[in-house]
Amino acid sequence: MNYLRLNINSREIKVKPGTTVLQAAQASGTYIPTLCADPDLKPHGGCRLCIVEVKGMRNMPTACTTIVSEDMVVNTETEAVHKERRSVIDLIIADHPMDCLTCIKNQRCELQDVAAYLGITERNLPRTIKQKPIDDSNPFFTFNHNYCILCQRCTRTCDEITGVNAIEIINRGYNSKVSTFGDKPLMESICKSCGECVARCPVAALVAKNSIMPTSKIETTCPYCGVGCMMELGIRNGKIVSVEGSRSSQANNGRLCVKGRYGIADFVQHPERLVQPLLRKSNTLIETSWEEALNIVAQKLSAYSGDQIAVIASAKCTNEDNYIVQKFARSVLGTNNIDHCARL
Amino acid sequence: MAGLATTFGSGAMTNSNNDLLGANCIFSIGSNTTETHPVIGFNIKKATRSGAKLIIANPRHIELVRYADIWLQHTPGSDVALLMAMMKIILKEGLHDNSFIMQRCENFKPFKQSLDDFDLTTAETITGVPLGQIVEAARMYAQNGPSAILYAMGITQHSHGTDNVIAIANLAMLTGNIGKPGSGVNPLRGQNNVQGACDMGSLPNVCSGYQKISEPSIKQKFNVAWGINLPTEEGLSITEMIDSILQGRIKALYLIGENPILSDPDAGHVRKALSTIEFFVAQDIFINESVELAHVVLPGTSFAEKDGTFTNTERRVQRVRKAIDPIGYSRPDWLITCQIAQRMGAKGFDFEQPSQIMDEIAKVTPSYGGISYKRLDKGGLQWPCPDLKHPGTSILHTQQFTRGKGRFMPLRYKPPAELPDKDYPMMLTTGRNLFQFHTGTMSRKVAGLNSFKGEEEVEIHPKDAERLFLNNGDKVKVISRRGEITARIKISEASSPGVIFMTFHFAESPTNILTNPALDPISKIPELKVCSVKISKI
Amino acid sequence: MNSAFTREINSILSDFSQERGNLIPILQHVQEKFGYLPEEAIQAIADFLHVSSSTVYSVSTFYTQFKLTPLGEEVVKICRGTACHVRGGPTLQRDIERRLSIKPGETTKDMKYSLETVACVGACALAPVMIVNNRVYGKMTPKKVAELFNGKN
Amino acid sequence: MAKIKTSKLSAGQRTVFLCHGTGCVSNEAFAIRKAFEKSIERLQLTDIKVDFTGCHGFCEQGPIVFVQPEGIFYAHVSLDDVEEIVYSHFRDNKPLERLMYKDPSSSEIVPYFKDINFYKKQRHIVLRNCGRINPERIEDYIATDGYQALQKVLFSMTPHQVIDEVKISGLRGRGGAGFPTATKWQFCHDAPSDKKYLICNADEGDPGAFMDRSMMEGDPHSVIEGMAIAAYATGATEGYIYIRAEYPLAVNRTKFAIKEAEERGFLGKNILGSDFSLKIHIKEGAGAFVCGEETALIASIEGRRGMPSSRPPFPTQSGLWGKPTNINNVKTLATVPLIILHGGKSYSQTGTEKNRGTSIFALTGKINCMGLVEVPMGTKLADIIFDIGGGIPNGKKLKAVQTGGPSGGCLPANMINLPVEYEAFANAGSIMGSGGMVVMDEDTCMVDVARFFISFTQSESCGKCVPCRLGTKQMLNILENICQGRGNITDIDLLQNLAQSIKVSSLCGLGQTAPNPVLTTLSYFRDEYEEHINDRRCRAAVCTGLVTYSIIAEKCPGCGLCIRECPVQAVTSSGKKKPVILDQSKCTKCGACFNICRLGAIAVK
Repeated sequence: MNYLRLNINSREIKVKPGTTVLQAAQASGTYIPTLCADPDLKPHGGCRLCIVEVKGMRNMPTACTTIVSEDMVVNTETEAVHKERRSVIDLIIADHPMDCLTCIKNQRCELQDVAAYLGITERNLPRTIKQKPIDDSNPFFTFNHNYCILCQRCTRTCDEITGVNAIEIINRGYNSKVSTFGDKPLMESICKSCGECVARCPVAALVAKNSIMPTSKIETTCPYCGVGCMMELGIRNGKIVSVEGSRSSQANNGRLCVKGRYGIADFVQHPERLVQPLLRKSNTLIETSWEEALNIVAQKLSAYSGDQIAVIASAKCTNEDNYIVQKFARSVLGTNNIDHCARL
Repeated sequence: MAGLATTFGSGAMTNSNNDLLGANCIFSIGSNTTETHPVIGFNIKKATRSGAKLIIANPRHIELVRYADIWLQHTPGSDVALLMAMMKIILKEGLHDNSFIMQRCENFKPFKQSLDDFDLTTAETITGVPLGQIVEAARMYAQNGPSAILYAMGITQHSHGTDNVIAIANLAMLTGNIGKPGSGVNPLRGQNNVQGACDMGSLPNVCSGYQKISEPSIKQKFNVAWGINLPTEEGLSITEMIDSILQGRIKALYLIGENPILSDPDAGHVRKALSTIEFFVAQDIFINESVELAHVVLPGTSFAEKDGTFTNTERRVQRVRKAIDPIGYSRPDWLITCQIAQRMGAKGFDFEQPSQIMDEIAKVTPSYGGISYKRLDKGGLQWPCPDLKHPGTSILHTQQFTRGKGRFMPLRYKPPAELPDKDYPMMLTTGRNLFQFHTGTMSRKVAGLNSFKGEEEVEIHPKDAERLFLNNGDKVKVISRRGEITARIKISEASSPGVIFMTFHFAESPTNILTNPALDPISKIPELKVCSVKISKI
Repeated sequence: MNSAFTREINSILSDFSQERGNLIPILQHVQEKFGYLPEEAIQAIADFLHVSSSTVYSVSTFYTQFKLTPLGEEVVKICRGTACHVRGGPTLQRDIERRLSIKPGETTKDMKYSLETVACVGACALAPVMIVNNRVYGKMTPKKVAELFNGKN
Repeated sequence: MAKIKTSKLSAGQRTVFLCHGTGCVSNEAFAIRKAFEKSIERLQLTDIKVDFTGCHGFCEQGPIVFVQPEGIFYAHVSLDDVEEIVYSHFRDNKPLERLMYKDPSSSEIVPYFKDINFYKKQRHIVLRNCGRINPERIEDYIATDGYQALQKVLFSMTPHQVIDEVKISGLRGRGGAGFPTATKWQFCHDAPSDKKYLICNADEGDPGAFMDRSMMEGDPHSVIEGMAIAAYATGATEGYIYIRAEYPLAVNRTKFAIKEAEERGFLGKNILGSDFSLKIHIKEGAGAFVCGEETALIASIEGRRGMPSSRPPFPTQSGLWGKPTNINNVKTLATVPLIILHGGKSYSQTGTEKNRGTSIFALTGKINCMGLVEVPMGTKLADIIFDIGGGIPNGKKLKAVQTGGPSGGCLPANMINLPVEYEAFANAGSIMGSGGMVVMDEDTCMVDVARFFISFTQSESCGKCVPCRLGTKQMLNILENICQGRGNITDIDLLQNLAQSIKVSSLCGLGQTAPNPVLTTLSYFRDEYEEHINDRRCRAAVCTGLVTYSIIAEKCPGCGLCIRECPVQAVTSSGKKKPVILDQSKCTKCGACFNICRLGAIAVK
């Protein structure tokens, strides 16, 4: 593999051919503000925040769309660049609600991050925003168009990542809006509710309902279908409060479907969960202690010969659970009558 | 999976989820991937975006049809005829990979003979697909290599499911689409850990890693490892267990995390068995239709409350980690089983944590030999992973097949066990919906998912609806030889006239009361995908 | 969706191959036929081209040529080119807005007139210009507007 | 090698040519032609032929009737005039003075086409055939050496030689930016690919420009021949003509011309028996100005929203369907056959050092002679406005010249000695653009002009990038405030800053040039802005918010026309033959009364 050399802010960096200036900068730890770039999506060049100066180039190109060439000299931090970035943010802020403190994305908002980075402390342009509708139809997330900055990460996700194309930009120019066929609510569209768009929205336009910030995250594997998506469960106060796709797994590369993203906490923490062993007494199941339950089971099972017992294991359980069960069936109960719903 | 074991020697997905992105042609048969395996569905669409051809063979107009170059709408149960026709065309037009067949495979002649005896016009009649389309599909698959085949329960859940799988394997071998990136035969497993449960030996005929108990060396190995005398007689499959319970031969059942009343065919039969058995212990996280019949119920934990591993459809072993404490007094399943075993005086069940169990799995299971929690913490591993240095295997059969040579198997088309007749004039086929999962034990506890799909809908073609004077949303009775259920109808052109479609997610309309328990003789998989029914308006 | 409608859509579609590049020409033909783009037609086009209906909708809302609601019998377009602007275009527009009591983009309640603006029809030398049902009227004055509309009523 | 069958135009035969460009057609030119045919047939004037041509470029004088070989030019011919012309000119051989062209400045009658000032001072190279041949008859084009250049290229030149010849000519893209054509061709030629495309950009979206329309209506074959040559030079085998759907006549003529060319073997497989093939498709634009931008145009052909994408990659590397694509403007392509036929050197004789050849302008606005004007590069603006355009009507004074449409700027009257050159225009803050030239007199408000253009670009912004989507909206809001008398003096700095950043940071040419009308008016007409803001006054009496209408009692006879015209009943009668009364509190300043009054009895301030 041959490498290209380039210089970013007077630092020599080596990258693979085909790398964009933005990727090169990020890889070398140089922050370039951006709102429309996403590592999983093709470069868009819409927000114009990642403009940089490149020696020998007439205009200020966007780092996300510019491919590195040998000996490129890039400056990401000049005053001229900052001035233009600030005016872009000024324009967005003038068209965006200013209720950060009560905003669900407060502290997690990328627009906030960029504005802070550029040192913007006040609104410099007349407000252009007008009241726009809120699409509350989906049970898992809300689309509040007032916050939308039209970075198109969501529509590009719905195109490039999921291929569903339920949401697109409709109309054009200032009247552009992320919407569906016929400008109908999401629930009346072909949206599959996978939430990939929600995961990528930089602001509070697409947000999960009941969103609570977790205090810790744990990576695990989704219990639904056979794809084996890895996910990060967000935990707060001993409860699952959020689910994110985990990028580390080759099985799903960060992606999830509706069940994985929104269908975990409700069943795990469902009030009808079995919390104690039950024993049938006079034809009703009543709570009992583990001690009693285990003893009865051990005692009863011991009473049968191997060919009188059957064990049905579970495709929902872990490998370890299953290994133990089949070992139990074969070595303790003395039977090969073990099966699970492999075929269903 | 028996079909692949016969032909390739290994019954698992030959390639990987992401490997699909490298395919030039994807042939998906009997899989509604975007509903059942959504994230793999993303990959299929992504592949078509970058130019891959897509052939869909499905009796229904599924979402992927929109992305397909060819849609073969074949009659449920006619897969073998369809695949044989494709293979006959490929051979006739010389599109087969002769050197692959010569070098990597065996038994080609009898297979070819079986194709010679097969008539293309018959194929058109059986499948209901115009021959021209079959020809086009055959060429597309054969000429755009590497071509990958995807299939799921639409292939296996037939009384001749093994034949279906063998036909697919034959097709892949015929064109050399095995053992290289972007190709392969890829069965998509339904449940999150079906692959793992099979790998671990929760099957009546094999121990972990598909080690046959009938083989003396294997028996010997486990006798030593476990310090017991392994029973040699092959066990019963679930469907056989149910029969055996009703015949009074099996008297005790230990059921873990399953709901056979909803998931198995002829549910009435299953319910009867579970209600009459002498001793029934169920271990689960919720009460369900089956669990409520148990004598003792043991509360297990969900995946979020325990450590462990799942093996996904692409043979990737990945970590499950404890995120929250067990709810109430529930306990991890492995622990409950161990505690029962210990109380029965058994040795070898004194594990303190699942990592130790994995160490034992690795010791006795060659394909898991190199897997440990330490390694898994850096990312999943795809078996075979025989030793600690082995990086895992993303593509099977690259140099040779697991069984040595790929074995072509001659085929003969057999119709489904039950076909529409005068009394039951319609064909019922079953499947899944994106917003629910399996018997709904998990997904139906999620209010939001229910708002997308909260009840069973009988999908019926407008022509049939008109004939039966039915309007959208009408409640109907669907009746088969085994029972009847009620549900609302949804008029849709997704299926052909004469074919209705239902899921099996809803206990209120338990579809599997209707389905046919006729088993595939080899895989023991019941024919859930085709049975005959009649409909009457309520 | 009635079958006559389906037949008409299918007859338009049958003139095209199923390539994405045909989307705009197909929309143009459908609009030519129906005067606007009915939702059912958008769905049919989407199915035909193997794209989502949202995508077709998105494209049709981008281009000003496409209408998603039926237009009036007479479609009055006022040129808003530069030459027209400096030669009385705005007055012409106000005059017509007043006559029809509608704004550009609207249709009269009786479905008789639709008013639109158009970005230059290239008849700048005849400024100000208006177009009624594809016929160009040049050098418009209030008097000529009056004649045109009174003649029509 | 196939030889093109040439035929000479039926020289000598007396022919009545009806101009059938959009302008004349909209004034019943079709019916007039029919009437001529009927009338001539009735009089059995068998030696007189009736025919038609494309646009003459002098649309304002339409419907135009042109009699050859004598070269008599009739203007403003109506249906009722036909009989008279036929009787007088053809039966009695007395050309009809009444309908001859009258020079606006001298009021003299000019019978002959060649003597009309508007045409006399022009130099028709690209427009060589417009108004002279029948665009729906390929023989006419062939008779003027048409398709000779293509034949020459195919059988005696390599693609390299073709590109070299164009390089020698110094031809620059006539779409607006002036990029050297040969360089673009070279890029496309050098891009390795199994398939390449050529696009003729006829998406003339600039409000105020119509030369591409006239070319396609008047001489489509020269564009098609140019395309075939460009395709040969760049290696393209498939071409598209992207033409506005608002130009139905041009679309139909072009379609017909392609068909004719295919039948004659100038297009299609193995052109003229060579191994070069080219298929040309027509794509009709669906109404989006931004589609004039190359990458947006490509998106539109691909069936997507016409949203531009960042360059690089340039279309010559990765364009239509990801293949190398060469995009040229109509006029650029129409020039190509001439360069090949007569040599690049000959072409380069016209014009100036860096700006070879001619340039075409659509001369409109407050000017006596409106129409298409082709002049050598380097011609002074003053020559165009006064010599060709005949100056400003009604004795008004020239205030500004707007060039380049919404992407261009307003040049003040004191800059009219500027030569027509890409660089000169750019230095002055404007652009050549696609060639719109709108002349403005003292009745034009420059703030309103800026508002007009921003309102145009704002409504045409695709919305992809922030500066253009939100920046033009901000500018428009500010300008509307100023025009309505709600301006603040700080608005001027705000406008200036916004304009500067939009120019620098927008994604495509539309955004990058959108501020030009604001920036030029701010720098040349800043006093008008200040007047609007500080004095709440619009000196041209255009901005309704700043205007008052009043009745000049001594001129008003109380005829009542304005009473009927007023939409809000602000004008009332004060008795018979007495001046009307205007209630200022009700007046919405719509101007209806002012426009209807024929006696100048309404004053506007």
